[in-house]
Amino acid sequence: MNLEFSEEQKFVQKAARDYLTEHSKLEVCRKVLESGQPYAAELWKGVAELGWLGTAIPEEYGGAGLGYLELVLIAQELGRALAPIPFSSSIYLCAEAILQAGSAEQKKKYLPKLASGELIGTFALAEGAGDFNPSDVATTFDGSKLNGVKLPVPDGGAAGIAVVVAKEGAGVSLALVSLDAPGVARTNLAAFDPSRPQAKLEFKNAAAERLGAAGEGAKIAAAVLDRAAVLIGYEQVGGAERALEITRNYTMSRFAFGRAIGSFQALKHRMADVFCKIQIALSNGYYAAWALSNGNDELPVAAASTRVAACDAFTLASEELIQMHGGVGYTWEYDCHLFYRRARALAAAIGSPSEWRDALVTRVDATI
Amino acid sequence: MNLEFSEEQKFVQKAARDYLTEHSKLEVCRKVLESGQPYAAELWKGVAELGWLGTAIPEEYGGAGLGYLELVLIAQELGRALAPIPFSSSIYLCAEAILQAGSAEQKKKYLPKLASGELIGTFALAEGAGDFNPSDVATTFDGSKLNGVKLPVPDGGAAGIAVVVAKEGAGVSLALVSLDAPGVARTNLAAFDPSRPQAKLEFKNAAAERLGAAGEGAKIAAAVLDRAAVLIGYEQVGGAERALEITRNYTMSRFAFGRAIGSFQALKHRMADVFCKIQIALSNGYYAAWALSNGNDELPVAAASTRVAACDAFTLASEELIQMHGGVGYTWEYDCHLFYRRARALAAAIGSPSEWRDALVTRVDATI
Amino acid sequence: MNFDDTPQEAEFRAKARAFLDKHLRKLDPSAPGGDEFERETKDDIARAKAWQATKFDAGWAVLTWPKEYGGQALGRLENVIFNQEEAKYHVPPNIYGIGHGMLGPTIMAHGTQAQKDRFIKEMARGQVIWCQLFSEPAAGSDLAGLRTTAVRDGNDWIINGQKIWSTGAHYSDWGMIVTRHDPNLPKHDGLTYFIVDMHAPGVEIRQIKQINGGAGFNEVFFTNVRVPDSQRLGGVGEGWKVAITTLMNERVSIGAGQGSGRVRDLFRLARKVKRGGKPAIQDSAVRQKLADYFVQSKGLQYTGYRTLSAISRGATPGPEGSIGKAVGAPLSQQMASFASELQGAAGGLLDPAAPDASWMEGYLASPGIRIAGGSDEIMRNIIAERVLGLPAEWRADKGIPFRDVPTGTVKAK
Amino acid sequence: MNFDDTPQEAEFRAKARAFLDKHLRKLDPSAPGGDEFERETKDDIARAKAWQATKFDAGWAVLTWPKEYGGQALGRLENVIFNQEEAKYHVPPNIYGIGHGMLGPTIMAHGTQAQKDRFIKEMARGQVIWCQLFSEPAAGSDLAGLRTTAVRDGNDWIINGQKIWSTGAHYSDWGMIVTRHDPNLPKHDGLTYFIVDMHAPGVEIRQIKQINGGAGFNEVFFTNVRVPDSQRLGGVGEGWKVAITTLMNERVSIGAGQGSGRVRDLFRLARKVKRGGKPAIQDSAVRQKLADYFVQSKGLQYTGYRTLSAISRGATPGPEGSIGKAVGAPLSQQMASFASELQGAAGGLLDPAAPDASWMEGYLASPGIRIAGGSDEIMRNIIAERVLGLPAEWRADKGIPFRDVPTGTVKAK
Repeated sequence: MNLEFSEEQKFVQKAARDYLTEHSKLEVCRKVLESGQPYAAELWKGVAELGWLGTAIPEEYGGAGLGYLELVLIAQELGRALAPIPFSSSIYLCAEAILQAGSAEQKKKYLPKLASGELIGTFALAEGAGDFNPSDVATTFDGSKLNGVKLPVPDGGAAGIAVVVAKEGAGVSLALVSLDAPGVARTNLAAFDPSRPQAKLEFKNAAAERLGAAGEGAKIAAAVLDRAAVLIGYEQVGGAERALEITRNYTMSRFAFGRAIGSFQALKHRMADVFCKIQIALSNGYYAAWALSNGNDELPVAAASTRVAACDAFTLASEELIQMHGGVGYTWEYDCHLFYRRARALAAAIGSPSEWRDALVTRVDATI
Repeated sequence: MNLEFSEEQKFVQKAARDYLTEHSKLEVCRKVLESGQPYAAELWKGVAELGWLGTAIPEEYGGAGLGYLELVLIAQELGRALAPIPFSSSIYLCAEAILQAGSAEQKKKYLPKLASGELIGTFALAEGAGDFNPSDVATTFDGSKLNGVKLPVPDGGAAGIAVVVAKEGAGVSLALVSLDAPGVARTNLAAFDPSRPQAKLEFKNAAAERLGAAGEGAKIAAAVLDRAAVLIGYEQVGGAERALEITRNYTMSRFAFGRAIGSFQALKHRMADVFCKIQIALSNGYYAAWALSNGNDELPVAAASTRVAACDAFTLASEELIQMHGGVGYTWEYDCHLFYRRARALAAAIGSPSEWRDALVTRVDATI
Repeated sequence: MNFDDTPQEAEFRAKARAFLDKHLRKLDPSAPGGDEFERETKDDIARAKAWQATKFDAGWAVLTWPKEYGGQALGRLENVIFNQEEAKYHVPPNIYGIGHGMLGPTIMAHGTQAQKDRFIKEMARGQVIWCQLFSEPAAGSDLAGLRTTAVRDGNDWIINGQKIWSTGAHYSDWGMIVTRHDPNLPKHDGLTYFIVDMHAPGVEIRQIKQINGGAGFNEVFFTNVRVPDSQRLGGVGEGWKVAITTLMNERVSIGAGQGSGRVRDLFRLARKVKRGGKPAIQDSAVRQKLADYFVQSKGLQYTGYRTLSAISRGATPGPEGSIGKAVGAPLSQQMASFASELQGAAGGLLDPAAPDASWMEGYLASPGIRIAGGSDEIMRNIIAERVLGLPAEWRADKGIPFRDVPTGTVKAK
Repeated sequence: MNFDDTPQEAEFRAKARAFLDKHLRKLDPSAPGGDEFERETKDDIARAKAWQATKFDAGWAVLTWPKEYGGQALGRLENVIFNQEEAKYHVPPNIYGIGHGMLGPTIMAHGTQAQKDRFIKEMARGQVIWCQLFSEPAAGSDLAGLRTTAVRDGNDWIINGQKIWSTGAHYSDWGMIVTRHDPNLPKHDGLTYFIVDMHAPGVEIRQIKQINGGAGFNEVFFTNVRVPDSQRLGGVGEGWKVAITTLMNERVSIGAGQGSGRVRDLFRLARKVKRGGKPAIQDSAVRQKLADYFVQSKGLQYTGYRTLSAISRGATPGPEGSIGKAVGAPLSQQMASFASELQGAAGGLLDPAAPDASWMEGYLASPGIRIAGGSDEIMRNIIAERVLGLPAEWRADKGIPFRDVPTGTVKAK
């Protein structure tokens, strides 16, 4: 047993931290949030040039061919920086779907462009409210044409292609569609976290190609979501760690009643609780990262565990971040709300924690 | 609107407090708990002589004919004293069932003896594990004979009669049975709170009379449980209030690091949380007590709300009682565990809080 | 013990309804409530003033105030009954909570006859608006740590400093301010309380943008603002005593304010959205949460009634009033968080495309509810120390000159 | 990054299994675990000593200790592998946790050569048992507040006072005790640490009955107990430094100890009992809880592995070890409470008639887990102060003679 990342992996993380510290300050996130831009174009360009997008994409498809242990550490840093770029939509979801289910031609056609960042992809799953239930999918695919409405779709405004979960006959399939094709209409939606935009996609006989076998859509989607759960989980842990650091530093420098408020035991114990929640998430994340990089069959349990723990940790950390700042934490001017918004956005992505808890029990129950 | 108890009602409570302070010290509860006696006989006799048992029983049936606003306040004091007597089984459950569903003869026959305390009654509902589900009842009643096993039955060892929930044909009925009759076997069970004993009752062709109409058993039982939920809720609030007082006093006198531990903010805030939970339970209890005394149709919602809040409050108060005492709180010698045991026992009685939450939603949903 | 109206109360309620029906449009009870923070436009203010004048002229304003000040000398109970009924109609935002709920009573308690005659009745009719100037960047939870100075100059005082979190200052005509007249005295002894003209030279007001986009709070800067001694409320050095009167009244209004309207909206949402292919309200896990929220909401509502009932029988409002905020504020965040999660991926939106975006707006507003008007932590301290009688925290600011109290490096809170 | 055994680890695990198979009977993995507190009978002690001798003679005892002291000079990782395997068999209660986990390492760190030679190897074979004598009625969480005195008398010391919460003292031969040799010094400076013969005249031991009926803890009274100076461990006044060594080792053993066996028992219970007419495990609300308990249990297990992995690579055990207890102890209470509720009315029993009474026994044991070996509060303080670096609480006992430290009226904690 060895639960340490390798020196090389730690170096990748350090390099990512250093780059983002300089090029993805919180002002960058705030700028996207306030300006209504779809994402921070320069940061996206820089990240692409550093080859991060292709971290886990094989070299034959234009990737760096490193692996998931490197990718989770980059995700942790992106989460820490609240990086306002479509990394998760394009890489954790779209590229993963193509890697999992794409034909050789599809991989050749799309992965190099996704790895270079010239093409942004996304994954269109939800159709309005409630949880994701294959039997509820209303969007249809007939093998060549897509019809229906998907919302919210992360980065749906900026993406060039989308992998769409659609009903095909009795089953569910994945369809790959160009969002610039005729028959595709996009509408931006007001997002809880405008630094990670959401859109509505409407398809009217939009030309699309099948991704993976017909009727396999639900199964492939589940596999893709498991992988994304681990990667997004690391983003959530990174965000929660940063939120706790800011909270800690603020409570050390803010005085009330002649004392640093960080010396009040009630706040100390609550910060300790946040720390514990983050460690629980991170430790589950270690296990999931290992399972992911090994293609090990414990991934479904580990991914769901990571998802549940990471949502809890980031939500609590962001709520306490504002609460322990007091009044200023509630102002637009302070950065607390950037974390509060991102925490909610990531908890709403790829299925609610409750759905994942339920799925986790099904998966664990099968092993006992 | 007037949410105050009357001066007369407050006097009843004061009298009960004074009597129990002298005659139901915690040693009395401990004695029953350690000795394996079924209950504190002298206290039972005293309480009966004071007429508490008949508080809400009409005078024509040997009661005091006061009412439920008086009875809830007595219940609060009994809970506060952890009184080790079969009050809830005999009065809140058995007498209430007879009052709700009994014929005039049955009322004449049983209520005076229950009111005088010479007869102890109970209510046999559960059949082992899990929640109460009429369709699951295995005990059968054919109009004259009972067959089956009930466990756990509160005060089943001490009771002279029991109201038994049993299957009759396709439906569920209530049967009234003498526990000294042939065909009835009792076995004492090891209880989490030995000051409130539990037993197993086995019926083999035991002679029994029907209580209420055939097939109405589930409906009557539900009505009885609603009423008991309010009364037991007041016992729980009384126990929680006492537990918080003991916690508060201990943390004021116990010093660590040169300070009273009650001056540490983490403990202060947690004690404040216990106080709030108790108030939430008490306020729901006010509403329920009013509905109960008015025979008002908001009782089902108010009773379920009180049950849920009171279980939460007493459970938390008893857990914090031990925790804030530290090591000594975990010793047999200190009284903390008496509260911890009673809290669990009352939460396990008459259906789990989860079942009541579920029932509450059904009831509220019907009003929206 | 009776939760229903007495005949007199029922009659009063009917009279109130009749008055309200004449002037207002009823709300649709099944429509979800909006977010908890007001966003007053100039037009809102005008409508609010007009409605207040209508109420005042018809004898439905400041019901609990003495007749001499334009009130009706009624009990708090009648006041709540009127508010309950008024809440069932479309009304302009209530911009009088602070003036009528806190500042008026403070002037009645501590003002000179001249001050009472000059200000209170005018305040009642609501054509001039009042605001509170207490908190400062370095004096939030620790209010008595305020630094704004008042220096005597002949018959006037010169005020310098910065106030923050002042609700409605940007549309207020008068303010009530606590200042420090002597930093050499211990913290609580060096404070003096004034009535200040918000239009006076040297008063500068900046709205604060909240994380939910609202801007009901303000920063107010005082630069050599001249206030006549006749506008001093209470004696020199009695500022803390007077401020406590204001804050006690704040607690009452908050305590009674807790309701449970949102929990019914939550049930409606759970009927509308699906989980596991069925309406979420049929999901056992959802039901457990709904029950807990219902029990807490109702418990708070009835706790408020208990306080009210006691007060209407002459009891003075005690620290128990803090329960409403201590429990209600976190509850509002938990319910909004849960309701957002119920909406699945759409819970990441602030868009009408979501089944009910008001919950996500509520989640964005709820951190403010947990902080404004006394944070969760302050409420718990009050309950622990004033209700349970637990020892106060050790403090580094006791019995020493204010200027020697340790301070941190951060400014605003 | 690899959660699996390396080939060497796998080989070691196989060797361990082979040894264990030879001597022990396997547990049924699907049988629920018992309650968490040992109840050692004389017979248990005898079996424990026999098993320890067997392990020692076969080279499977105190694996991490140096060979010279009877150990195998192996890493903590191998030690954990052996413990994992041993836990799959029917074994006598482990009565060596304190001696081998905490006291042995303390002697190795601070003992004279003579003390090491005299005591450590003997301790390793386990035919004599050791206990720890730290806590006192008025010194629990505040350990350094201890009052037991040691007064120099020629080449001896005379010890008087009372210790409490001493696990296994009633069957121990030797104890390690912290005493106060000078009350005029500040709290932490007046302490000295000794090895004491538990059979010496003047040592009186009383078992403490716990709320769950167990009696693993003791009160130990010292009346003019004479201890030779040669049994002093560390210098006069270095008692706190030596005690910290002991406690750091305690944290490591606790930190690594957290597992997740009980969560699987909980799944089994949820299959067995019904809710709403179906197996409870099909109930959505039950599933949400099961998931949370699984995630926390696994998270703690992997956190323990992370610490272990770091230690096995030469890192020194840090305060992060406190997470295991800070989260695990309350978790054990929550799981037991939930499992009791799952059993409905039978959840009020401690009787085999209940579907699984071990959970109610667990609920009765869990408060002790939250207190013994450092309460929840202490664990949170450690994380807040030593991991997050937050300021220590203000204390009334700093830098003044111990005899002047304020004390309360309550005795025991």
